[in-house]
Amino acid sequence: MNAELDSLYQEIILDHYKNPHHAGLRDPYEAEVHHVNPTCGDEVTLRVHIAEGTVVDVSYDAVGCSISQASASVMTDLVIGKPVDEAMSVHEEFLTLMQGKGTVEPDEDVLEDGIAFAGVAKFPARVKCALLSWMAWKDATARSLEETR
Amino acid sequence: MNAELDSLYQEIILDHYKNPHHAGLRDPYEAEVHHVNPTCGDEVTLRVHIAEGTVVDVSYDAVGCSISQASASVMTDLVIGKPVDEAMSVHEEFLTLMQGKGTVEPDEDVLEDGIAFAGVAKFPARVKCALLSWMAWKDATARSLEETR
Amino acid sequence: MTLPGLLPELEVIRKDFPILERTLAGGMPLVYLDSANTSQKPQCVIDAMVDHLERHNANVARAMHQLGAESSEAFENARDVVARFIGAPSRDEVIFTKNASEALNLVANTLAWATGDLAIGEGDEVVITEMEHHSNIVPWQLLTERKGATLRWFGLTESGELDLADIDSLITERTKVVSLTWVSNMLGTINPVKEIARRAHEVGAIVVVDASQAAPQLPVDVTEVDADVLVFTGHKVVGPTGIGVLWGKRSLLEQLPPFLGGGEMIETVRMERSTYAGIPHKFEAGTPPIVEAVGLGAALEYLAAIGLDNIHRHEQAITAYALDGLATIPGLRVLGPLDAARRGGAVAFEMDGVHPHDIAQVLDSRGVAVRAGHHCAKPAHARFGVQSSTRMSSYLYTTPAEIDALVEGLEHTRAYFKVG
Amino acid sequence: MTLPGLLPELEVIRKDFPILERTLAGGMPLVYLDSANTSQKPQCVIDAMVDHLERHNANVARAMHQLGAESSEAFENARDVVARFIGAPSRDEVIFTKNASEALNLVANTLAWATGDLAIGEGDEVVITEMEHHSNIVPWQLLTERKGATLRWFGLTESGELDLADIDSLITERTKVVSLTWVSNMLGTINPVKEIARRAHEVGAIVVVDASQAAPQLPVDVTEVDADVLVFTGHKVVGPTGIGVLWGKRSLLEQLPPFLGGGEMIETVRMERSTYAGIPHKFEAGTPPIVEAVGLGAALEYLAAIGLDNIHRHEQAITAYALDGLATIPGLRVLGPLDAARRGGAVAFEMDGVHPHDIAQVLDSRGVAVRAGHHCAKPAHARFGVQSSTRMSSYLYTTPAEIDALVEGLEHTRAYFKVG
Ligand SMILES: Cc1ncc(COP(=O)(O)O)c(C=O)c1O
Ligand SMILES: Cc1ncc(COP(=O)(O)O)c(C=O)c1O
Repeated sequence: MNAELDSLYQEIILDHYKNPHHAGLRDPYEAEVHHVNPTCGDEVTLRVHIAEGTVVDVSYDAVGCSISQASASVMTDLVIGKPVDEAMSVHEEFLTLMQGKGTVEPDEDVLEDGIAFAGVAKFPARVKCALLSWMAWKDATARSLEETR
Repeated sequence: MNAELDSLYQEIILDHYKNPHHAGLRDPYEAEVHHVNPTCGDEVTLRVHIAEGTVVDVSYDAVGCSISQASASVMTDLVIGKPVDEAMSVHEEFLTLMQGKGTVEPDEDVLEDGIAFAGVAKFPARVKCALLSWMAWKDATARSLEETR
Repeated sequence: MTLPGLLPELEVIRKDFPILERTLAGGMPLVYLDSANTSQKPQCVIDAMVDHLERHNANVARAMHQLGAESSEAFENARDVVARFIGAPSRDEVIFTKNASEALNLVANTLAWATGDLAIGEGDEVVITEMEHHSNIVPWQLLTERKGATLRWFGLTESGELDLADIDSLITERTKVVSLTWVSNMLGTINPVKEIARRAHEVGAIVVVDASQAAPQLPVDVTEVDADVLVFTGHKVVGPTGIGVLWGKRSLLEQLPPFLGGGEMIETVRMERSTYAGIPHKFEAGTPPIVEAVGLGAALEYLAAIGLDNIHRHEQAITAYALDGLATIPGLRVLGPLDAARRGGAVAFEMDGVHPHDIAQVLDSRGVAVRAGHHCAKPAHARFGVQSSTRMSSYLYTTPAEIDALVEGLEHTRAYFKVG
Repeated sequence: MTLPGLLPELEVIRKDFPILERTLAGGMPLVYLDSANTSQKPQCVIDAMVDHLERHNANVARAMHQLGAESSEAFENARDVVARFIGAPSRDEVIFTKNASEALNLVANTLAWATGDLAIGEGDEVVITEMEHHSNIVPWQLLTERKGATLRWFGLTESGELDLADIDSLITERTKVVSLTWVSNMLGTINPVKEIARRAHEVGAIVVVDASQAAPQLPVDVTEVDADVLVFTGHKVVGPTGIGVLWGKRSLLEQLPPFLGGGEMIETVRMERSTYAGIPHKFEAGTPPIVEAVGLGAALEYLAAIGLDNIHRHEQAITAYALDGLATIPGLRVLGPLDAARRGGAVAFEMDGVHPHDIAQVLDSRGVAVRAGHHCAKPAHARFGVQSSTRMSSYLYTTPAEIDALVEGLEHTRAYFKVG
């Protein structure tokens, strides 16, 4: 029965969970959002700093399970430093993976550590956990673009 | 299949239905009530005239099925001219018969033509029809007693 | 006997409905002609519910375990099935209620608390029709009384259709809501919903369509009919009791305040204040009708497999045959349109000299189940000067032989009551 | 293994519940410890529903034919069963709703439109508690916000009980309603409902008791507990979804304005105005949950046959055993009272270093179904400074061996996440 579990809790995920990257809230930022998973109560407060079309920083304070925490950590690795467009398309790719019910083959070149979440797609109840911080990031990014327009 | 039906539609009932006794609204009266069977829409407007503790007159205008019409007719026969107390106890007896699901043996000395309704008690959906005018009479009587107090 | 338009596999379809094999008192076979009141259930619906209760039962959304995932998937799958059945642009616009009545009340009740554009007050008007089911009258009476607004309504023509002559003076700039039935449960009339919706939208009113009698027998497409809200009830579409459907346009549903509070309709709750979830959950407080949704999903898939066009043709064929049969009874008057092509399958009638209760009773002694009373449409009865009527209503399992049994039963009733 | 207080026929009882034979992924047998979320259904409940759908299905009240009479009798019989189950002085005081949430909203919503004595406005107060389910918080927030009244609440002690220290300053002449849960679905706490009701009645407030978690496991007597309104939900008392119960004192119910309008809740309807039926029908608009009532009736008879006292003893024995087992896990903290004799069978806990989601996931991989999250009691979680918790909840079919499976699963979880 651990095989099933191991496909969910990949080592990479547990590593990010124990040592999350880019955690904490930092200045400067253009937009801060607060997202909740109503089913379980997991929460994330997330800030985005964008300059000249590039995601300069994403900082966050999150309470939640291993999947949602690790996902926030991996997300920041993937988007920080990227042009907003490119980061958005990584987001799309991650979304597709999560909604694929385990049928989508992840592209390591694009998703890097994010491929570890392929197993999550087979656990419908956990998909929301993996997406919480990504949704918050997308929302905050949209707002900061409006802000700076 | 007519045997079942015949136990419901006794000749006495059909006679009262075709030629209802005491029909129409008359003066004098102390109370007038309007009762409805919400399920089917049958209605009765009923007046009671009581003097010196006796039911002097009961007059009514009713729209409804054979059972409800015949029941109003029989009811007036049974209560008019009786002391209120006695009429009430006839009412009780009729109620017991109707709620007995066909197990109560009616007393012809008390209920007279009312015994024809014994078969109705076996048709739960029709019990309300048989009771409509009785309930109206009880209500009107209570009100006219208050009125004249 | 067969008629053009009848479902070709009628005998096979009847086998799907276990209750149709029942015999009643005196060994009479059941002739069920009360489907507009509630429809019978095919085995596949019952089996889907049993399988859910015996193998997958768990609460939804909240539960993360395997049973919870199975139950949630079955429940949400039913939402997808409903969305397809009515052509909803988005599954999120499909809300499960307990019946059609709750769905109509949900709209009237949330409008009572709405602010801004949607707020209703003095000078505002709600328009309904004289042929509505009580469930599409009383909620609007309560709303208009409570908010000081005015309730107005379309009258009916002698033949039982909406009197549209004064539509332009009835639906005006003051009109905030137009709520009407697509198919009358008493007169059988099919209303020109789309035409009325066009006029209502010209003045900016919300159009609420009561499809309780339409969904069982007509193909329904919410966009095509141009409704803002459309409701129907599970137990009339071969599904179980305890579930109804409210479809509404996303923009409207998002603007309305919440209805019932609690359970899954929240985003976050603090003692001081709560925020609410997005649609559809915003309007689904508490544990939803889970096994009922599973049953409803199976029911709509069953109907869709047979085809709503085919069911509609069947209903028309049976209704035409019934109207012909009823016309042979002296002293019988049908209330509502006499052209089967322009009406639904509920046929209410009066018969001289015998009260509807007594008709229904005699028919029942022969195994023929019809409804007698006002069918929750008192104003429509009042319009035609009758207290109550007898109503026969067919469905996809009804045979011409059952109509024959009705007609013979009516002849017998006249004889029994020595009429004519 | 056996414990004093366990139901003697436990293995026989388990056989009544078909789902308990299920195996899950990897061939794991189901260990269902999520009964406070929803209970499993015995065969007799499923069979009663199937029999109704296959042989007696018809609409109620309105139908005069034999099926209609059978269906109405079955439905109204369920009302009698409920009345007996809760010791209601009159069957007419028993109203069927769709779930407990609707029942609570019905009270709050009708109070919003009430006039006279019952009217609620500025200066008036509603008192709840910090341990309520969202369904007993949000309706009162909506009511007090909309009417300009004030919502107040009992806080909780460190051990998870109501803090009654300031009861006299909380429940005052301004208090119109006191609404509280009998048994907490998160902390398990059994509240001194009667004592609080006494104080509330001294100041003339209405007492609403949420018995959603009490009805499954304690003998309920509405008079004994001195409630004005008491609600519970079908799916937690081994009945189906889609049905809840509202019991209310006749005098109160008669004074409240109607809630949903339509269908059977009327006396007479004219386009201009309607009058309403007496209780219980006044509050049952539209086609009620008929097959659900049949299922609920069978469920309550099943529980009554086993005996609520016996079920309560069983729950206490299992809960005590579970508390002992949980106490052996390092870093595990139970939220709520630690004395099994003073609590219900829902036990929520935290475990250092592993999030509730992850605990539930690991348990699920071993077939053990528990709930993780806020259990619709966010404020109670906030009170104890936690975001979410893991909750195991037992019922009359739970065995000590299943508790062992939970405890082993928790040990395994710690190992899996390399905690401690
Ligand atoms: C204490 C309590 N109150 C109310 C409810 C709401 O019940 P339902 O979801 O059936 O409306 C629940 C269960 O979820 C509960 O545990
Ligand atoms: C036209 C119409 N509207 C509304 C309803 C109400 O449906 P329900 O009783 O399921 O709420 C009915 C059926 O009774 C109906 O025929």
